[in-house]
Amino acid sequence: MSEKPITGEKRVFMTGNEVVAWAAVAAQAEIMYGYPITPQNEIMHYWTRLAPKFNKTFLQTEDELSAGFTTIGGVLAGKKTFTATAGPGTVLMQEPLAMAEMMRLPVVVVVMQRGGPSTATVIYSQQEVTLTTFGGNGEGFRIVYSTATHQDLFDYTIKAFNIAWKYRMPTFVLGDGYQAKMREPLTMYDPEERGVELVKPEPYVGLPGMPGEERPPGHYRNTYNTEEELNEVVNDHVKAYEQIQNELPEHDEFGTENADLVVVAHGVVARATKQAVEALRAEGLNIGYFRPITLRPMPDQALRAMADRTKKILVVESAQGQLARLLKESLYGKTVEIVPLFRPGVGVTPEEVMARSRELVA
Amino acid sequence: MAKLAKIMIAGEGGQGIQAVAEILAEAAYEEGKHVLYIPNFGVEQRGGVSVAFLQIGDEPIGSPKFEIADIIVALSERAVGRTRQYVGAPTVFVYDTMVATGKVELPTGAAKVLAIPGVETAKKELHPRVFNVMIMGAVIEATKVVSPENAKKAIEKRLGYKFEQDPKLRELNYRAIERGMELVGEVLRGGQG
Amino acid sequence: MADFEYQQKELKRGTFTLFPGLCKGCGLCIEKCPKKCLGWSETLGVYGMPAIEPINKEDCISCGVCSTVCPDCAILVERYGKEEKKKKEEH
Amino acid sequence: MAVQPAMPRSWRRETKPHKFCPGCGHGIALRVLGQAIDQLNIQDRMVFGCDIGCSLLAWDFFNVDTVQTHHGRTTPVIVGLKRARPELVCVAYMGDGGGYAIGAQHLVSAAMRNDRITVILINNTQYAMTGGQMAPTTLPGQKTETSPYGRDPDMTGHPTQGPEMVATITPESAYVARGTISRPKQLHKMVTRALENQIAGRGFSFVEILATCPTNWRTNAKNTWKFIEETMPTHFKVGELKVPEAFQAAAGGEGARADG
Repeated sequence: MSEKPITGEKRVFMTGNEVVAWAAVAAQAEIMYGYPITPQNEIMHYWTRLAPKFNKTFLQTEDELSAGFTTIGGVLAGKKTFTATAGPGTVLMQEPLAMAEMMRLPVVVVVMQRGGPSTATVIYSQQEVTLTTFGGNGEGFRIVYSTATHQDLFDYTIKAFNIAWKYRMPTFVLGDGYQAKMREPLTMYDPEERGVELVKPEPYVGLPGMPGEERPPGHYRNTYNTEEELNEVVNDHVKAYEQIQNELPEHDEFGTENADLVVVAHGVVARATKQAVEALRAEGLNIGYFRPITLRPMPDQALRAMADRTKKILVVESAQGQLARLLKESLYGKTVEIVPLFRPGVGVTPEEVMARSRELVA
Repeated sequence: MAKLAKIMIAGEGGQGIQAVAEILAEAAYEEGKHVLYIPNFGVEQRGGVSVAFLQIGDEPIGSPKFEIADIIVALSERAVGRTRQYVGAPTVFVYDTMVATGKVELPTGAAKVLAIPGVETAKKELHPRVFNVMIMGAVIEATKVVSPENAKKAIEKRLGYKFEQDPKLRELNYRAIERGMELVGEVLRGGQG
Repeated sequence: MADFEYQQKELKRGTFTLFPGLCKGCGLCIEKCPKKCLGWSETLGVYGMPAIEPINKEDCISCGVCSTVCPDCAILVERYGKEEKKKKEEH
Repeated sequence: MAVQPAMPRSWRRETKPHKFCPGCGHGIALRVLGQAIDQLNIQDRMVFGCDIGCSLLAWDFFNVDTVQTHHGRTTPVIVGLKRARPELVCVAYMGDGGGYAIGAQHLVSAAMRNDRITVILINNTQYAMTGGQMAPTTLPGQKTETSPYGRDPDMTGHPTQGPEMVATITPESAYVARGTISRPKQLHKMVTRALENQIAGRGFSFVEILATCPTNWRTNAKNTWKFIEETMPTHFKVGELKVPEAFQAAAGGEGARADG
């Protein structure tokens, strides 16, 4: 069967995990490798139901190390492959992902954040930001999209495959337990019908021709003999990442013109924040909203411009300052006051954001 | 935010809480409303209190998490305890008369606290299996988030294949919705709380 | 592609070729030779250690064991064909 | 034309002499593998995966597409590759530490799933690249950097019986053998069969190869041979452990036996 899984625009009502599976199908992903961990399990459940209908496959591996490394194998073979994980699974996944960074492998990973440290809870947390952006023993040569809605999950899962294969960088869709488990409406579509070009994958190995005679053999490694050799490779990566930093950052903002306060949040927390800021603005308060969509690279330029136009920033997150750390790095040298509203491992309500915001502009 | 209904249904595993929430969510979605449904928090997917968080409104829904629910239906002692933190001034708190109020403290500060004889009515008048559908009727009456007709359609969509085999089941389910609505209607009119 | 330098010796039953640029002087071949006809050479191998050479040329039966146990493909043993054998005997 | 060394066609001459130490068994194992690649004519549809540890030194060894992975993770990379491109012949090449310690779960799981890949594992009784620490395969009483008084099996267990384990957990279509670099002809047969079994799509194929490590064993040539030919076989029995019927039929009932 090769019919398109989705034709036309289709309004649906489903869980975030189901959205991801559909989006991966729509993005023409070919193989998923995965290992069970809540709250991402249903991505595998839906994928295994959809996959055979569209000539796609799945392998349940023995652990997340294997899920990451088999995904790498699939990418080397030239297939659009992906995996999904969470929490302690994201920790184990850092080993293959560091390898993907070093070898510039376009693996796509969907992270549905759990609470932490360790096993903690299975829902609503933003405590995997540091791990997803800068995990591994490297420099964070990764691309991370933090989604807030089911529409985001669909759009950015498709985008993740395109960006990964275009820039040859490991690319993440960073959701959370809420998004994974909750149901809300969204519009699904076939990306090509909307004019979104799907970047074609290319094999690293198994190319035509006799290696060493008709073509050079593909020799891929992540171990180097000398410091200089490694330094050269890393410098190349740095250069490639500079291009990414110029081209990729995405954010959403409103009301940041000469604001008394701008509330910054990402992912699911941005929903409560947006709701709160809208309500406060309706009351006549001069408060703005800023949501980084890419957490790696951060939208540095937009953030710095915003910082020049505001008196205070309130950072809201379901973690103890993981977003704030990224934010401070982006705003290095700016004197704007940054005030935290950290709720690690627990959700944030619009009421809390409103209350804190009122205090800050009073 | 005015027209947004924040609903919380809680009970023991096996009481059919999530099925009710799902049908309600589907019905509201089919009506063209904005809906956000979260089945459970926590690791308590096995052996814990089953909780459904449901938001239904006319505008896109923001935060999935809310502080205060507009309506809470708690169907066991543990469920009463689990939902208490979501009770506030606007909350209509509905619990089943089977809940041993001696064992658990009912919330204070709600707009209304209502007891409905759900388990008992289902057992005596209908069938224990449609208890949850009756509860759905209760929620519909208390919130008006969907019309009874659309709720019936949603049930039809979900259980239609069973109704084909046994049309009596359809009637039983429909009666359960109506009876649930009546129960809440009665207590609301009775002015308890 | 550069060729490897080699030293070739004509022995009773075949030619013995050593590629000093590949020989690391491990000596596995010396120990494994069933006729004990290999020994250390004046020539240095790739890591500056003595390479090997046939020292008991008369005893070599060109069995090729030395080449099959060489981890570096530094030894090539080629047995004479019938023609070459005849030529040798005539001399 | 000048006389050429008898390197397999699939070897990459530009990277020779290879990076392994003098007397290292990897060279013989990789020559045997190269010969099998030539013989089966699979050089242009092969992927060679090597691990961390000494095996990584083979990252540019062949004129074959090669991926060097993380310690113990060559198996899942090759599994992922093979699942994505079943037409390729995929080999995971690793040491005893990578296969039996840090990557044991991958070896076990790939074997149990009967993944159609070939795993070649070099057993030289210790972690060689990192300087000679105790490995799962270290012999009782053997001195290593982390068992300076000799391995005490009471405290640290007995040498891993890898092929025996793999043979136990795989179905009949798997091929499992233990060879030694001291018998290259027999080893050649085993490696060839391990590849053929994959090419035929039958099942998981596993060859453990007893290999020399004079550097860490601190042995001269004589004692190197003595250790691999006399000492190691007292714990590691060389021979085929599992041969699918197809091979037995083809060989007229004769497999490459222990003395082959």
